[in-house]
Amino acid sequence: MPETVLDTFEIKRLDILDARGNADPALMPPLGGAEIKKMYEYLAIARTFDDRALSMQREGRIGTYASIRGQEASQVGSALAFDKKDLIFPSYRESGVFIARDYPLHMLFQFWSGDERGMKVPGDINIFPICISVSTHLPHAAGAAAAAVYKKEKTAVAAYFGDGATSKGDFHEGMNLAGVFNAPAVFICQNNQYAISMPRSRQTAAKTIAQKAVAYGFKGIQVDGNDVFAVYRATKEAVENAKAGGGPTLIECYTYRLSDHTTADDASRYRSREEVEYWLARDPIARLRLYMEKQGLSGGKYEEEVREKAESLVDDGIKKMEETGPAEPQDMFTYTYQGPTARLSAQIRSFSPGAV
Amino acid sequence: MPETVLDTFEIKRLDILDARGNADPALMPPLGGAEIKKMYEYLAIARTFDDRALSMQREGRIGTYASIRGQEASQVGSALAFDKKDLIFPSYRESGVFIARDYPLHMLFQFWSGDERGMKVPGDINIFPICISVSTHLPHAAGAAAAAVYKKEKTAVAAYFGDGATSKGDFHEGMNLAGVFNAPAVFICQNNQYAISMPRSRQTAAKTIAQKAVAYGFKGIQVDGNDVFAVYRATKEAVENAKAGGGPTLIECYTYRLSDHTTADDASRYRSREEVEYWLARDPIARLRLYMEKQGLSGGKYEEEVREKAESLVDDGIKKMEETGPAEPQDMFTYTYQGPTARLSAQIRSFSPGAV
Amino acid sequence: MPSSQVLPAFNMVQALNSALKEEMARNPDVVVMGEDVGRDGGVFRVTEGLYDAFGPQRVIDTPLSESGIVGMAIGMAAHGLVPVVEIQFMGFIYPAFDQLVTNAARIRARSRGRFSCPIVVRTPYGAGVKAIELHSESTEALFSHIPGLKVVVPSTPYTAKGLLVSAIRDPDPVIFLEPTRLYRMIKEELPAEEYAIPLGKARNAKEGNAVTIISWGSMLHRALKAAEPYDADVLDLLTLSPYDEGAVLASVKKTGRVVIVQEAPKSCGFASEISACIAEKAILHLRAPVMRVAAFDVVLPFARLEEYYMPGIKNIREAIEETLRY
Amino acid sequence: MPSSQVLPAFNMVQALNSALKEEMARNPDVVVMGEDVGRDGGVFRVTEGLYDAFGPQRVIDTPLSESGIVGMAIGMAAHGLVPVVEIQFMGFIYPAFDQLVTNAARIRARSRGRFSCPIVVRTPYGAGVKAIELHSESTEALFSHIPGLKVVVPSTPYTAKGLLVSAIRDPDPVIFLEPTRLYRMIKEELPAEEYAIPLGKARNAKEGNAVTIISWGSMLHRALKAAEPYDADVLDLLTLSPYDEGAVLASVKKTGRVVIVQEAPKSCGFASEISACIAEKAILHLRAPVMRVAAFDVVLPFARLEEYYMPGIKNIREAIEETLRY
Ligand SMILES: Cc1ncc(C[n+]2csc(CCOP(=O)(O)OP(=O)(O)O)c2C)c(N)n1
Ligand SMILES: Cc1ncc(C[n+]2csc(CCOP(=O)(O)OP(=O)(O)O)c2C)c(N)n1
Ligand SMILES: [Mg+2]
Ligand SMILES: [Mg+2]
Repeated sequence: MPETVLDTFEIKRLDILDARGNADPALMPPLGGAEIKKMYEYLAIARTFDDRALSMQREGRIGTYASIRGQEASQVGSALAFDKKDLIFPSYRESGVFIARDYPLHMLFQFWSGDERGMKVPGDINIFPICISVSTHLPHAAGAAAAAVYKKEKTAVAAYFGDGATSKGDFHEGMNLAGVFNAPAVFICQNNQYAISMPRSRQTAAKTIAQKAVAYGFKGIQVDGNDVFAVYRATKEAVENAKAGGGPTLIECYTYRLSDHTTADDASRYRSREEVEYWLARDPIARLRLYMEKQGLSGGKYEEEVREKAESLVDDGIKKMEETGPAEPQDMFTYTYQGPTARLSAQIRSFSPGAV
Repeated sequence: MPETVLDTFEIKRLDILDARGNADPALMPPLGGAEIKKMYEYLAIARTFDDRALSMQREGRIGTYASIRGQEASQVGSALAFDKKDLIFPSYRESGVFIARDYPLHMLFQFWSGDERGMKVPGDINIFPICISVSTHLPHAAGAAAAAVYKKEKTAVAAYFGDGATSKGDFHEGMNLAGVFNAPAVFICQNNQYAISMPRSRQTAAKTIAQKAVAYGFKGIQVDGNDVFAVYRATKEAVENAKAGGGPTLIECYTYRLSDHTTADDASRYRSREEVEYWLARDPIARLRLYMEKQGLSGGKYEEEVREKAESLVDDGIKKMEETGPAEPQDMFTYTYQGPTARLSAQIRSFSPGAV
Repeated sequence: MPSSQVLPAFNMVQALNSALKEEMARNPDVVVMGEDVGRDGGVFRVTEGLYDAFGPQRVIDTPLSESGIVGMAIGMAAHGLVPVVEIQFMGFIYPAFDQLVTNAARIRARSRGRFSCPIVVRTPYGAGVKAIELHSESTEALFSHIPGLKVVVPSTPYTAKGLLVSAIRDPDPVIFLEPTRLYRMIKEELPAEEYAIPLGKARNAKEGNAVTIISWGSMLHRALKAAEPYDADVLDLLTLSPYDEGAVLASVKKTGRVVIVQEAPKSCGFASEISACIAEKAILHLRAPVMRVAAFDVVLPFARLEEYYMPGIKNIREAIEETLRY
Repeated sequence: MPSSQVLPAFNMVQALNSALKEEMARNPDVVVMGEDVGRDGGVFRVTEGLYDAFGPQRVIDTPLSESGIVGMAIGMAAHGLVPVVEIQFMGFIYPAFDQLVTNAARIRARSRGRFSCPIVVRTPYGAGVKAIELHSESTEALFSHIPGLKVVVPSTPYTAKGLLVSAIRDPDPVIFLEPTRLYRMIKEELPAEEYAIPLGKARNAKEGNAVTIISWGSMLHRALKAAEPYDADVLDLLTLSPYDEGAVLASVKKTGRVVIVQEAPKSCGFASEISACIAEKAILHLRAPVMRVAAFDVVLPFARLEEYYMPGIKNIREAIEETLRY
């Protein structure tokens, strides 16, 4: 009775679009020109939104903001692989996902300006409000996915989170539960190489995030997160597999956070200029642009039109946010419970907004 | 750029001693006859202790008790692979580990009779008090192991836990942290196939517990937990590796809980007689006995002597526990803080044990 | 008990079981989930028979994963279900504390009402059953401090059933604490027909005029016993959050003397809130100090000393006598 | 400030930093750990410079793992170290709640003194900095209810340093809550020499005879401001568990009127405990209701409404006026 091998596991990585804009035809997902253009436009809006949010923060017009620069392909590429009725559980660094779901931009700005009305998710958009406490939304995704099965819907559920999030107990419990219940959940890790100042290598001794799926008995895969086609393809497969009863998938989008952690952070304290430059050269949007040029998808004024459209959308969002003004102070009483309790009613009566 | 393989993982299983008492000589750890006899004696004490604890509970002489029947080899075999100065973090189902560390038996009985003095661990025994809240001691083990490195000691640290425990966030966080800090920790899962009524297959979709180590970037191995040599060998290797700076190991002892979960449980509600009989035929102690007979290690009155010694030790433990009587009620004030706070001092003054 | 038709006497376990069974029958979105709640029927058998009646889709045996279980329930609730979670003992609710405080309590506010969290988290609660460590917690005060959660503690089979029905129907998350010591202590006939006891209303368990005794859960019964020789008004709070301030103040205004009995350690316990409410709103009616009878501020001892730790009838009587001396 | 020799003025961040630096220099077993505490110096820079001074073995950058971090600290403490853990914001202490309540608070009792848990868990605490969700928690009451834990809240650079020194030297687990709003609000000269402020002692922040105002942390400063026009005795509790009952009762006996100011929601907050203590032990000295000024029992709103949620100076003055009317 020697040592026997019980099982073996392979962790794969998917790359489709290279830095020069060439896509592997064997792996290229079946996207038409219009779809690719749509993708590109969302990427452009995401980038524009992000840029403007950063400058708005500097001007004191919104509060602390978490930039997605560099992660746009990971977010837009994956979000577009879901159907409208699929439910997404985002973290705080998912502006690109919200944008790809046509979330009203003024509400995103509202959120980042400290106004919870920005997360009063419109009824026709299936996204949960932003989860600030890292990883706590992964079990929610497992639960919503299990509920979809219970209700016999063909719905997939997504959870988005970072590399740092994988160290938390709730990552583990959420993934494990999704595995046990064979829930139609897709776990999308934005491995942007940092959790604030902590590099990925100090977050876990595992060499990849993807291999963590082995612990839960389902598939894990790493994709080039700056390659919108690879992200889209891997997510699409995971969504289809989930809806076909094949259970969850963990997707590690290998990408990079080009900005500071948030506007309250200074990344130069903990990482080198060279490292950032290495990744700047791998910009996910530039790469798609190259591809589109080569494919003749972006001739004439296309570039300019896209930029203008993105800017006007974002401008409108800002304008609408700033016109809206703050919520009524009494608003804070309205949503603690469905109806105010007797105790709360008495407190409401005693409230005079002129306080402080 | 096709799909590439980033890494592959193999999960192995170690078996040395078969059910007929034959050991694989190539894998047999270098144990002398005296050591094997010592092992056997601990197993016998563990079994005797367990039997008596179960009957004591039925007689109302102790409270709820968690039997280790069937898991003795997993516990004794692994515990004996540690040095005395190595620190062990047990769960509630580790009587065999306590016994292999020469823990005073009367204190174990005290513990199970609802007297915390049973966990006033003697100064020369390096074991933490029993952890009731499943998995919460795994981060402790990671921390103690990291502290041993900090103090430049050659100490290994063990954590014992069940298959159910692997679903908890603290399993994940403890394992991940141990990996990141390359801590000299050995994680010993007693996979006894059940967490109360939940079979292992419903605890996680992973086919083995051992493969969960992949998520943390260190080695995981499954061993036949009813094979004391395999358990011992795998643990010894893990301990030596840890002390040599090789980091943590996860060991899955594949075994079976022959009794109910605790004396408050009725396992017949959720598992079949046949299943239990299958495992009864794989009794870990009988298997070692066969081996020793074949090797001429247990001739003459040996069996009887071992049994008598075990019984007299256990009898002494019971006697001593019952003679000791309950603690002073005032005792409950002594250990909340190192010294009583002013507030607590006032409460102590107001205390009259004649209450109720 | 506002009923003429009655069933055979139920203990609290059976009463809870029948509430679950009936609500599951009424509403297909109600699911029960937790460790060993399915085939095994729960360690205290509260979910017994539900697995056979409703199947594994609705009576869900989960892995050992308290945070994950509550987290899943939150997600299920967001997707239209009404999960009733069992946490095996209150000592094991702490791993789920984060989910409860960070998410369950705030989903409605966070999403401005787009999503809500109609879950119930049931758990055996309190000491007095000679269990091992962490099986005897009574930390109701922690949950009662969290806006967005409700906290309910029944004291009898009748209240257990009626309150659990309301908790399940409540649109917000409810922590439902079941006094372990009472599970099989009292039997009561229950109405045959459907009934619900509204959350947020206290119950007068004994009427009197000389002193108000306020308690909940298992201590209510000690309080009642202690109160026997006195002309005491005994209030059973039933809901701790939001508690019935009106009933508390009305009784205090009537008697002018108050003893609050809680099983938990004294400092920052729920009794402190009641006392503070009285000190704020009814002080002119007081004729004596507001007494709290509570456990000591010590780590809960194991079984052999637990009776010394918990308030006894003698302690309660001493406190009553003390207030009557003024 | 009992010192002649002084250093340049410190804000609270710098005061805490110097306490850490000095205790680390004095005792090689003291280690600092948490998310981003090393190279980055902590998100509020409280641990700035420690990594360079003491190296990565003693200033330990950890993964994002609050339960694991506190759990590791417990194990390190059991093995002879004195870990000072930073939790990035109080809203992220809840994942570690289980470790704190289940283990840190009970290791000494569980092992009857064989093992102990001399850890400090520091965390920024409270609202008023216009942060995003979960960055403004003030749930001190939860920890103050747990026997085995101590809870400390400094209110100035001087008290921050002296209390942190004592917390690190304390043989039991201490939750050390640092009012975020005060981190850079006040500057103070600190003694050049070593000093420690004993835990469990309140500080008289203003002497007076007409009314007692009790507060802690960031609200202390609002209380002081509100108290200006009055002959108020203002108590800064500093330690919430175990709190200085003697100082509270002495002041109340002097003034007969009390206002307690807390930032947290009212129900079951720490103010309730103080009020209950007074209602139990000093009621005969009271000439007015015991007033609590606290936040509403609502989910903490986001930045744009947070000032409406927290007690303001106007609210405190109204409460003072109310007590003075009696
Ligand atoms: C439970 C919890 N702990 C700490 C924080 C503070 N914090 C916010 S973001 C962050 C790092 C997260 O890293 P990662 O998961 O990689 O996501 P990223 O920010 O890189 O997108 C930390 C520590 C938090 N939000 N939640
Ligand atoms: C955190 C926590 N949740 C629930 C329990 C109740 N409980 C005690 S043992 C047990 C099952 C544990 O199963 P496993 O980890 O396989 O260990 P085994 O009992 O089989 O040795 C449960 C659910 C507990 N002790 N701790
Ligand atoms: Mg990251
Ligand atoms: Mg098991």
